[in-house]
This record gives sequence, C-alpha cells and structure tokens, in this order.
Amino acid sequence: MLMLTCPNCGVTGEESEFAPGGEAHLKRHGPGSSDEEFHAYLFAKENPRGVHFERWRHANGCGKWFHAARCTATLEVFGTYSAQTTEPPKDIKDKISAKRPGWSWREVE
Amino acid sequence: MKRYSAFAVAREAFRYHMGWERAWASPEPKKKYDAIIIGAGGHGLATAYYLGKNHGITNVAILEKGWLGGGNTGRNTTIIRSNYLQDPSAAMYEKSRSLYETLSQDLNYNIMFSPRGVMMLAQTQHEVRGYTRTAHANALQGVDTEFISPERVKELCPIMNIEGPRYPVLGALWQPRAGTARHDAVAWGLARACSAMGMDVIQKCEVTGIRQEGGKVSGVTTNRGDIACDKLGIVVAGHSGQLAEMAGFRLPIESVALQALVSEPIKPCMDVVVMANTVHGYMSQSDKGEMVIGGGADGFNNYTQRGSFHHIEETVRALCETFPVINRLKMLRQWGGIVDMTGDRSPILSKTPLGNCFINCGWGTGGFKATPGSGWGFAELMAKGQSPLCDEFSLDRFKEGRFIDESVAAGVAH
Amino acid sequence: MSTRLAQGGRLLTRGRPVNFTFNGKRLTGHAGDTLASALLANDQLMVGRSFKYHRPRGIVASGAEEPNALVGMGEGDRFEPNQRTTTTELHEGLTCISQNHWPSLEFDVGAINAQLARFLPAGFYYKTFMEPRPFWKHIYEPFIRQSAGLGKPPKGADPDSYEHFYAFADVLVIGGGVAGLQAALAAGRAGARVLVMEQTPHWGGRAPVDGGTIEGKPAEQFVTDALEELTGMDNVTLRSRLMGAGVYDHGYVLGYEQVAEPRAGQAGPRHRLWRIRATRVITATGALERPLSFAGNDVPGVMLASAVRDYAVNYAVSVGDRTVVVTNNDDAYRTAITLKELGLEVPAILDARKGGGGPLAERARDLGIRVETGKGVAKVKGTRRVEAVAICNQAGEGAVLEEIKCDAVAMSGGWSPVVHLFSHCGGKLNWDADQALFRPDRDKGPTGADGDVFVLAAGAANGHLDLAGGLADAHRAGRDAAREAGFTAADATAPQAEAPEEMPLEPVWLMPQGAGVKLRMKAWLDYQNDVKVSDIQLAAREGYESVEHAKRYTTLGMATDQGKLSNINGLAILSDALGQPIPQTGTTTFRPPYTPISMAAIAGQARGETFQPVRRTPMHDWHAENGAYWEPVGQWRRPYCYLRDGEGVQDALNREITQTRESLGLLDASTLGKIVVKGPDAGRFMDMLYTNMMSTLKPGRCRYGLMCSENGFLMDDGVVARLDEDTFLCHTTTGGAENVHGHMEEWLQTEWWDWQVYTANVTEQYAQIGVAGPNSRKVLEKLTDDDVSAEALGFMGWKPITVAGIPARVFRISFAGELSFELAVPAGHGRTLWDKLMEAGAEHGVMPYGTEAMHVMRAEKGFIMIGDETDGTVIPQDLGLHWAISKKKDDYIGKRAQARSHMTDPDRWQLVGLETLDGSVLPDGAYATAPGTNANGQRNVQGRVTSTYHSPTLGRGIAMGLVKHGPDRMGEVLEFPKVDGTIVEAKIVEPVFYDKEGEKLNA
Amino acid sequence: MPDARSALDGASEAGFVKVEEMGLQGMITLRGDLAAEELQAAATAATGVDMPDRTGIRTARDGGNALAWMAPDELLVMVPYAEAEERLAQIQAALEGRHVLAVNVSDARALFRLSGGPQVREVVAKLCPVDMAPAAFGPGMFRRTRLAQVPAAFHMPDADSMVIVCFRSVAHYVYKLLCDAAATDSEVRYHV
Repeated sequence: MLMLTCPNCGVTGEESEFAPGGEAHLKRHGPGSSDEEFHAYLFAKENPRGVHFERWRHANGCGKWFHAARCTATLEVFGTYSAQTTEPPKDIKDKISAKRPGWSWREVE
Repeated sequence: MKRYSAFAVAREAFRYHMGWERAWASPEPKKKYDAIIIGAGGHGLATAYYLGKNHGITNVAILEKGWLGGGNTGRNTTIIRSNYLQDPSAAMYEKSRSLYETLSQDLNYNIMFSPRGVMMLAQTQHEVRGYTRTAHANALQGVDTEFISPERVKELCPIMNIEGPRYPVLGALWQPRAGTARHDAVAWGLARACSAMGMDVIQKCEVTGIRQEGGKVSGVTTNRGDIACDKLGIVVAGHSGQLAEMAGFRLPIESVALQALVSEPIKPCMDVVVMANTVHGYMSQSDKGEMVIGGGADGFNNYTQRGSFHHIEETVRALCETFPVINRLKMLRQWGGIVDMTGDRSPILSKTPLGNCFINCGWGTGGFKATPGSGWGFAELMAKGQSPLCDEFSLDRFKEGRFIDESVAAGVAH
Repeated sequence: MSTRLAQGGRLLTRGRPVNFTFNGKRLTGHAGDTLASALLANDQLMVGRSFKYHRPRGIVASGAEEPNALVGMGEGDRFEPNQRTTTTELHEGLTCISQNHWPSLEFDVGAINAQLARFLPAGFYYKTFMEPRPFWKHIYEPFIRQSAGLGKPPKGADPDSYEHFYAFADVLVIGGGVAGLQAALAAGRAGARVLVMEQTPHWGGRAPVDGGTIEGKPAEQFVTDALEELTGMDNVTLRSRLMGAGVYDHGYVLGYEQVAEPRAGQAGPRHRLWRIRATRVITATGALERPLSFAGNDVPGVMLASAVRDYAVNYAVSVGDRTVVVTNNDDAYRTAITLKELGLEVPAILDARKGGGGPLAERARDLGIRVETGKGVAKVKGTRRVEAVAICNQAGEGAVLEEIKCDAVAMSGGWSPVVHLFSHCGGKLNWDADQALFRPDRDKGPTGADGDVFVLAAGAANGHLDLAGGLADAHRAGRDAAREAGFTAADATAPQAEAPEEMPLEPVWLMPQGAGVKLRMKAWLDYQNDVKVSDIQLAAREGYESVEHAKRYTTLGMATDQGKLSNINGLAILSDALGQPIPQTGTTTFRPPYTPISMAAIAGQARGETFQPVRRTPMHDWHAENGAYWEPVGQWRRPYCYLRDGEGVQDALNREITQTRESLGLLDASTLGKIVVKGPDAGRFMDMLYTNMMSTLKPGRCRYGLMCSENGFLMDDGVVARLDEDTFLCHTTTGGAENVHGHMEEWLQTEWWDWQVYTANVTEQYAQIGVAGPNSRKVLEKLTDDDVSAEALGFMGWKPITVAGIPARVFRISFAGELSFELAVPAGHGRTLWDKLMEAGAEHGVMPYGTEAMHVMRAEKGFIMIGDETDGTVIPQDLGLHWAISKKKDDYIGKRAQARSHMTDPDRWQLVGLETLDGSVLPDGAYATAPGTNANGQRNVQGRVTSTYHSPTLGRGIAMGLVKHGPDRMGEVLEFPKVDGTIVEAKIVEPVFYDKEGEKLNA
Repeated sequence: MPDARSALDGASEAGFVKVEEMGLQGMITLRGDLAAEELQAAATAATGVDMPDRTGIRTARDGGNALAWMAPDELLVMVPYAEAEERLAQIQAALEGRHVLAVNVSDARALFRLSGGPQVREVVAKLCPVDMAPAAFGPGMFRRTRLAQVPAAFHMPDADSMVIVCFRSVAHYVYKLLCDAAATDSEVRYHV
C-alpha cells in the first residue's frame, strides 16, 4: 500500500486516495501517425523492472493529475512532480541517478 | 520412469518408501538443444511435454531461474473453466479443459482435476444479459454451459446468500465440467513426464541474454554458460518484458501484482467454484478444506509479488456478503504474484520479430486454466510455425486493432 | 495427571470461578485463565485429532504458535471453528468442542488412517487415485475432502459488529515484552509518537516467567515501572490484545484487536482492524521454542518446555505429576527448576549435549534432579497420553538404555526468533550458526517509500535471546527508530540486566542422531498436518529439493499455525538430506497474517447496508414506496419497472410503455451525468472529446454526441446543450458520469494543459425528470407560465423556465421517441417537482416508467444504448452513426485508432434491425450462424443480437443486432440457434420500428 | 418557491458522539486562477472571509459563510443556502470576462456534523485514511479524502466538532457509517 505525495495540494496520502494512470511522458500520436507510432503510443509500454515514470490522479482528493518516479522492484518513490511536463525535472533525475547508479533518462526520440 | 499406482505405494510401504526414484532428473545443461524453453512453469513445461508427445521433439531443455513451478503456477487459485465469450479464447480454454480431464492418466501423476463445476454469478440485469450471450456463444463453440436460475444456484451452493440486499443473485452461468486442479502437481507431473522423455529440466539456471545470428535466435546465455538452440520459446509470466528486451523487442504488456488468500481449513461446505464479478471476488474450497479466494489486481506496475491490502479488503467484504458463513472464518495466508496484462487482457502466443523465437505470455489473471491447452498450441506453433489455437493470439493484433476482448461479457475477471 | 496447583498463578484471579463446557462436559476455570490452561487444569490433555492420521493431539504450546489445540467455539450464528485455545481468554459460559473426529474425540473412525500411516506417506495422493478416472470426482475426492478439513463450517450470518481504525505513528513497537517496552521507552523519551501493540492481555512477555533481574530488580518490577513511565507519556500509547498481523509496503502495518467478546456479554465491536502507518516499525516479537524430533513427540503430554513453565507459573497448572525434560540447551533447565520448586517431580533431565549445561544445570542438580548428558528420547510410550519415555544415547541409533515412567515430557530444541513481521515485506534473514537460528539482517530489512529500511528487529526477535543482550538491543532499536524518524534520542544507556549464564546450544534436528526409519516415521515435525521427519526425507529423495517443493509436497508448515514450530526443524532435516548447509537451502517466504485474522474484521463495517454505497436520487424513497423493482446501474439503483399488486414484470413493462406512448409517463433521469465545460477553448475541446462537431452548436440548442476512447471504441453518449457562448452542458450515461468527467480532466491536465477550459461535474446538483408522451406539453403547461410550445421550444432546444415555482432548465430531448421534456431542477426540489408532476398528470393517467420501459421504447425507435449495442469492442461506424462523426475535423479522441486495418475492415458487423418471422422475441445474446466451422471446430457465426424485447406498441418481438454486411442484406433471413439448439429465424430490417419519420418527437 | 429539502431531512443519532445531518448549505464551485486578485476579491466579498491557505478553510463566525480550498484552481464558496443564486450572480458579475467557472452546487452535497468532544476525531479515523492526531489535523484545515468507499471532505469548526461533506446521493450510506462508527461502546481512545 503505497504512500504518495500529491504535488498539487501537498497532501501525503495512502494509495487508496489515488488512482494510477499508467506510463507518463507518452507522446500522443493522432491522425497522420504511422501504425507503428500509434501502436507504440497506446500499447508498447516500458514496463521496466526498476525506475518507472507514471501518472497518478489524486482522485479522492484535489482531483489533479501528477507524475511519480517510482521503482517497480522496490516500490521506492523518488519523487512526484507536475503532470504538465514532457520529461522529469532535473532534481528528480539527479536523485534517481544518485540512488540507481548507471541509470539514465530514456533517449529522446 | 517407474509407474505410480496404489500398488506401487503399497509395495514401497513395505520398504519404508526407500525405493522411490527421483520424480525428475537434475542434469547439467548440454551444449545444444533442438529447442529451449525458458521458464519451467506450467506453460513452459506443458509446451515441452507436447513438443515431445505430439511432435517428437525431445532434445529439449527447460530452463528455470528458480525452482520449477515457482512462479504463478504455484500462486494461483487453481480454477479451470472455458466459458469464454470470444471464439479464440473459448477454443484455447476448452482445449485446455478437455486435456485436464485426462491429464492425471496421461502423466501418471494425480493432478487432482476436480470437475466440480464453476458458476459465474449474474447480480445485475446487465450481467444476466452478458452471460446469456456467453451461453449462446458457448453452445456454438462446443463449450458446455448453461444459464441457471437463482434457485438452482442455491441448490448447488447452499452457503450462498442469493438474496443479498445489495446485489441479489439473478442467475449464473454454469459450467458443470469446469473445476479445479492441484496447481503444484500440474508442474510436477509435467516435469516428471518431460524428464522421462529425456528432456532436461534445469533449475537455478537464469537466462541473461539471448543470442542471435542473421535475424534468428542461436542460443541463450545463462548463469550456467551458453547454450545453443534451433528454436526458443519464452514462457516466463511476470518477466516477459525483460526477456523480450533481451530478444530485442517490446511487448504490449504491463506487469502488476495480483493477490489471493486462503482461509483456515474447514470441513467441506462448498462443492462448486463461485465467481462473483459484480462484487469482485471468487471462492472455492480446496481438498484440504481451505476456502481459496482470489482478489483484485493493482493498477500500477509492480514486480514485488506483494499487493496492496485494500484489494484484499474489497474481495473479502464481497465474499462475506455473498457467503455469510465465512465472516467467522479466518484468513490464514495471503500472497501475491506478478501477472502480465496485455492491451486487451488476452494472451500472446506468437512468433516474434526474432526468427525462430516464440513467445507465450500475457495470460494476466487466468493462466493456470490454460496450462495444457497453451502448451499444446504453443508446441504446435514452435514445431510447425502455425497453430489454429494460437493464430488469433498474435503480437500483430494490437497494431491492427484486432483485439480479443473478454471483458465485454459484463466485466469478467479471469 | 494434569491439574491445578493449590497456590500461585500470576495471571489468575483466584476466587472468581469461570464455568465453561468442552464437548458438553461442564468444567470450571479461574478468571485470567486461557482456555488451554483451564482445559489442562481439568486434566483435559487430549483436545483434538490431527489432520491426516487423526492422531490424538494435546496442547503443545502456551501461545500463538500452538498447532494442535484448536476447537470449535460458540453456538449458533456465533459458532467459530479452529479457535486457538492457547490464545483464547476464558469467559463465563464459553462452550467449545474438539475437532476433526467422528463420532467422538475418544473414539474416532478416522484414526484408522494412523494404522495405515505407512501406506500414506507424503504425497501419496499424487501417485494414486488415478484409476478408474471417474472415481476421482465421485469417490476418492469426496472421501479425501471429508477426512481433511479441520473444524466444522460456521452456520449463519455473523450477528456481531466489526470495524476499522486508521492510526499513524512515528515508531510502532510490535510486542509488549521487556524488549518492546524498553524500545518504547527509548523512542518515547526521544519524543517520538509511539504505539506499542501487544497481542496478549498481558505486558512483559516471557521475562516474568523466566526470571532474571533488571537494574537489580525482578523482571516483573521492571515491567511495572516501564508501564508506569510509558503511561505517563502523552506521546506513547499502549494497546494490549492488539496483534501485529502483517507488515506491508511503505510502513503499512495491520493490527488485529480483540475488542469485545459478545458471547461473553461484552458490548462493542468484536474485532477492530487497525491500519497503521508508521515511519519506523520495531518488531520486538520475541522467539518461539522449537520442539525436538523424536519418536512419539506428538503424544498428548509432550509439550514445549517453556509452555510447561508458563502453565505452572502463570496459571498454576501442572501438566504432569512426573515431567521428564529433554533439551539441547540451558533454558529448558528453568522448567525443571520451576517444577521442582513447586514440589512436582522431575525424574530426569535429558540433555542431548555431551557437555551438558551451565549454572542452571548446576542449580537443577542442587535441587536433586537427575541430569543425563548426551542422552535423548528414543521413544515416547503411550497413545492418548504419555506413559513413559525410553531414553537412549543421542549419538546412537536409539538403543533403549532405560525407560522412565512419567506423564509429561517438556522438550526444547532451542529458540527461533519471530521474524515473520520483519520478513512479510521483503526483509532478509541471516543464519546464525552459533545459535542455530535465522535472524533479521539489519541492512536488508524492508524498505519504505524513501528507500530506507523501516523495520528494525529488537531483542529476542533479533536473535538476542539473553535478557541483558535483548534489553540492550531493544534500547538501541528504540533510539535508532526515533532518530530515523527525526527525533533526538536522550543520552541514556540501556538498563543492566542479569540472568544466569547459559552454555551454547547444540543443534539437534533428530533424536537420536542416527534414528532409523521406523523412529523417523514417528518423529513429527508438523503436528497439525502430520508431517514427519521421514516425509521430508522422502521429498528430498524424490527430487523435491527446493524448500518450497518440499513444503508443498509434504504440506509442512501449511497448517493453521503456518509452521511456527515446524519450519526450522523441517528445513534442517531437508538440508541434512540434501547434504548442504541450512542457509543454502534457505527459508520459505513468510506471509501475512502472523496468526489468522477473522474475515469479518477484514470486511469491517462494510456489510449489509454499508457493504457498498447505494446512490440514491432525490426521488428514491418515492420509488421504493411505489413498487420499484430495482436495477443496479453503477452504484445507483434505478427502478427497472414499478410493480403494482399482482403484476408480473412483463405486465408492468407493457403498462408503462403503453401509457407513455398513449398519454404520459415520467422517468427519473437524475442519474444521468451532467458536466459543465466552460472556457474560451471549450468549443475546441468539445470537438476533440466528441466525434461530432460540437463547436458549431448554438446556445439554446442541444446535440446528441458520441464519445470514444483513444483506442477508438465507443465509450459514452449523450445530449450536449450549449448554455452560452463558452459553456456546454454534457449529459452522460448513468454509469459514465465519473468516468467521463475523469476522462475530460485527464486530457485537460495531461495533454492540453495550455487550453483554457474548466469542467465541473454537477450531476448531483440536479434532479432530472423526463416527462414523455403526447400529453407531456399539456401537463407541463399546467405547471409553468413560460412558453413551452413547439414554436418557443422546438425539438433539441432548451430554455430556462420556472416550473411549479422552481427554477428549471427544460430540454426538448427524447429517448422514448415521444413528445418529451426533460426538466432539471436543484436536487432539493426534485421530490417536490416529481409530486407536482404526478398530481398534475393524474388527469392523463400519469405513471412513472422504469429503465426497462425506457430501453424498449428507445429500441422501438432504433436508438442505440451504451452497454447493449456497445460492449467495448464496437466503434461508432459499426452502428450506422456516420452522421455523428464529423468528416471536417482533423482529429478527435479515437480518430486515429479507427483508421487501423481491422477498424476499417468492410467485414465488420454492422447494426441492423431484426424481426423474427413468427413474431417471437429473439433470445438475448443469440448469434446468427453461418455455414461450416472454423479451424478450431467452432460453428461459424455472422452476427449477434444486441437488444431484444417484446414491443407492446407493435405487439411483437423486435431486436437490434450486429450482422456482417448487415445494411446491405435487408430482407435476408438469418438463423439464430437457441441454447437448446432449436432455431429462431429472423429477417434483417431497418433498425427503426416506430415513428420512422419522427413526427411524434417533433410534435 | 417551495422549500428545498436536504438529503436526510436533518436526521440525527447519538452515540459516543452525536451525528446529525446539517440541512442545506449554499455552495458555489469557483474555478479559476486562485492567485488572481479579482478572483480573491470576488470570493472574499461573497463570504466576508479571507482567502484560505492551501488545503485550508476560513469560516465566518456565524458558520454560514466560508471559503474552502479544494484544488489549486478551485474554491468552495459557502454561503447561506437561500442566498446562493444571488452570491453566484455577484461573483459572475465581478469576474465577467475572466476565464473562471462558477456554478451553484448547493444541492449536490450533504453535510454532517459530529459533536460532543475531541473524540469526534476517532469517528473520522475509523473511516478515513487520515492522521487525526491533534498535531496533524485541527481547525482551519480542510481535508478531501476517501470516507470508506466514497469521496468526502471534512474540517473542524472547533476542537470538539467535525463537519463532513459528501455527495448527496450517498448521504444515507455516509450517515449509516458515521452512526456505526460513533456507536456507544466503540470508543477507541487512541487520540483522546
């Protein structure tokens, strides 16, 4: 049972106050995109055993979405941050790199 | 392989059971195999078993990073049924169910298939309609199911409260030849049979890389050295993504924790398996007397084999409401497993972008029931490159929008 | 015999007798007794039968680890199986029965299994019962099931109440023994918010029984002083009868509290499940004594040495008149000394160690007890109770040296720290070879949200079995925990404790060391599940080498005690059989809960009326009072129809539909979702949300819209009204309001966050009433002065009006296909408006109609229904809704998905109407067959029924369905087999059956 | 206009604390840029109370007017029920031309008052996964969370009472849960 801090309202609450929303930082592919791109966007998720960037909604709370950086193997939460970003902020990336030597943010395609 | 029988047990009794041989050998890996299966869970072992039995391919190694049957094979709630809505699913699960009927005899290992009947409760008008549709589909698919009345439900399962204040039972989809089996025994019996055919079941052998040449698989790298093979089958529920990555492709899969629990054992009080999807819970009674209860899956990626307790709460309250007698039973043990959920919640049995490399994964919450059927079809796919049981479960379907969606029949959990 | 001593019993209140019954026998105990101690005081040694062989079983332990002494307790709806007598507080009027025997405890037919034990080794059922095949289901399995299981099932619904409680702490201490109390003192003095949980009703754990001094005072005095200090701290809470049941991720701990026992006439909830969040958790859960594996170690009267001591000291119960002590360590000498000092006979202490013990052994000898070193038990004599022990050399094969008459055996194989809670959430253990035990690895404990270890073991639970070491360790753990939780620990040292020095234990996993197979087949590891040393050895021989294989193959440790006594012994036997050290074999995984917890406590308050929320509209009570037959839709309950006296459902439907079509009907539509979308970019956003062009909708007008998921499938539909230039009101389906609102916010917050749009879910603000039928305008006009004529309010228009004095919005929309108005008023006025409409409509015979009448009427009109025509696999193009999919838009949610090859496949099934040739109603969910079978032998199909009803309006069955190339096949007849195989023929027709020109709804 | 009815017509029950449905409360959802001076002015003018802090509530002494922080872009404006439409119009007029959303939601919710002492905290702690220790939660704070299986919010008008807000449709469910949680002989005595 995870504990998460909503960066929008500052509340730290248990998982049951939140709703998970899958992988974060996906680029939407709409009309005009290739089958490959569209498939990658909707289905081919990273699903790593390790550092994962994901979306959550503070559903039983302020109702706002946010992003979390979390380890799927230990459930450690490196941090939560605004959903209105296209990649994790530097302080989060630095924190992960410090805790998981060798880790790096995915190549920008 | 010495045959098991009551006579053999009696004979051994007189020498204090000192004469039993190993159920399966513990060989060192050879340099090369015709086929390697990664993963000695039920599906991997069944694949190997049918590669040998149906296709005469016995130069096979089954590599297991831990102990055989140690993943979801030994963690599920052992339900076997085939009352699926969509044709490809019904074909796969019914094939599997029919193989279960004689698996004990085939393997000469009692896997305790118990065709006690499975009912899926309809507790809303919407569910009644969904299950009526399934019953119609099943009739054309050769799956023996019927939609039964609340009175019949009560007759089959007297401890159920069919007049619950919130969701009275309006009927059920009943499959009389569905049931349960002893999950560990399925893996053990298959491993013994594979071993007897001369296959190598190699435990504590972790695959760390997949080797390829000219777009085709050539072998694997393991903690016990490199092993070459002509064909490779990846059958590693919960770790499919990692293996696919080694083979150089990505799967439409997310891994999440699914939980289950058992009560303390009590004398028999429930002779059927009951699934209640509206309230999210299912329950059966094991031969040991424990009430075996399946819970919900977490919605977030998780590899810890531990789930969140609120899912247990949700399931238990649903079952307390449906079966009032369990209020005063106690939860003995809870556990979790990692399940691979695909984009349409149906499995993948498919060729992959890597030549001669095949993958069998994505069974989500419902893999145990498919064990022999999945092995049957996947072995055919590996041996011949094509299998009617597997064709619809290809990786390409997600790209084409050709989903096999079972949730349409009233949000059915597996 | 087992009896009550005249004096003593530190936990008893003498002079307060408590009456209870066991198997109908009236017995008496004292206040303060556990059920187990009271049974023993009444010489009830044998209390049950084992799982497999139905062997006589007696009490073995004095606490949560007890494997045998489980009883059925209570009566009627309060009956409860498998109650652990050692942890059950005795109360007046308690009734209990022993388990797993027939016809009686003393004479059990199932005991035949014990005679056949040789034929029933571990896993025998995997090798047998296979032929003939049908016998498994009909003969073998029922027999196995009947002889397995333990207690009888409970009978009725539980009448007691249960609840949950959320608590938070900086430092949670689990275990109220001296280590737990010392850890709490250390953390509490540092200022941390501390919660201490103790599973029993008593504080102090074993120390008051085991002796020793702390700061020069008896342990009991330390406990009293510690409790006093802790009680005085505002930041510390002490709770007894609260068990630490499980440790979960991110510091989540489950506590299980015995609050009140209604059977004993106590008021309050029976159990309370605590969901605790702690920054740091200290497991001061002590250690459990291990049995020794010798032949006959399961005979009633063979007991853990510590339990014998507990019963004597705490409850003044002597388990036997003559107790032989057998041990591999010094601690068990305490039992001999205690018994001797109480005036009981201890014929011998058998110490398996060649060198024997230390000062405690000296003390025993001084008391005149015979101490034999290097000796062990070859065999226990007796079946239903101990009669004698045969002694032998531990180093030998069991040649009997001597028989000693006795009626109890106190055994000790050493101690195992209770590491369960440390391990539940991933904590790793190390093998301590010196003490022969697994202990927590401080650096590899479970990690929390911040990645740091959050569970600290303390005291005996951390492998510090001696009093001084345990206290010092607990002190350190308390300070560490407080510091890690952000507090500064005061500079204090651990209290000094003194206890007799102990010589090291020597591991004894089998007694005697060279015991032959006959003895090994009588040496029990798991008492409840009947697993013996020989079973584990068999498993190893057959290749079940992994500890998990051996456990599952033999069922070792899978009984209701979850192997608290058997796991380490079994592991050692397995390791020995495999010729490898114990740590290489490893341990099995510990799973929550620590001891079983009631299902009812897990469910908590969620039962009956509060099982799940039922959402009610403002008119709910009216419906309930007027015959509503309910249909659950999401969490709502809507009237499916309203049953009048003596009416069947179909009668009611016909009546409601006919009345509405001919005159006037009312529908409670309050459950429909209502979402306001507002802002400068609202139009642009609406165009992305809906497949239609919504931005062109004029204020004052309504438009039916379709909403798809990004994966292309139809997810919701409804009428959108434009309230003003930058405000839309979106109606959703009943079940869809929260989803759709969430969907909107998701896109706004995570994709188009620069768009200026706000949404608000105002579903609950409004009661909404559909007024439908040819007389609807007349009745509305009676209640309003506003102009609702066709000219002033045309079809698909809306306007604000005042109706019955209430401000309202009226929408000229129709799902029934009649002239119809939907009135939305503030929810607080909903019931009033409903009553007024009923009153005003009386002259037109007004009736409410339910969801099913609505469904039939919409089907007569060929309107689709989300959830019927759609099932998550249907796209709007399948439903002939091309008119609602804008061709002018570059993009909308789902558009790209609908361009995938399978979505544009001309062979997709398309919506049509279906009419049976004989006028009957097509079976719901039926499929239309096509010739032949597919590659898997399944019948080919070419379509299916999505909605099917009897239409009272047309006097025949009507249906809608999806059919391959359907719209091109008008007039063709399809075959729909029923489940019984008979065939219904139906003709493909247009899906609109009623008022094709729409004259009625345009009226 | 006929009188409006609250969800449970003022039902009440006394256990170790008293549970009562409070009747109708005017409520306006106001979404917009909470940092904008105009919005702040309109909100404070409508209620006579200052802007609340993040996750806070400001209540007028008479209790009928308050401002509660719902989300970074949302306030709950509480006013007397009868005046809700008028105040809404005021707010809308004051913010004419601004990108805001203001809607009357007075009928969308039900309110409950728990009273009788600091043990009101424990009733909430049985149902909500929130730290109810006085050091963690007290008057002036407004917590949106989950109450058993439904969303809810609560605040403490004073140290001895609690106000709980939920959706109107689940008022019956919440009331029943609160009454059960407040039942005599079920005191936990953890926070008091």
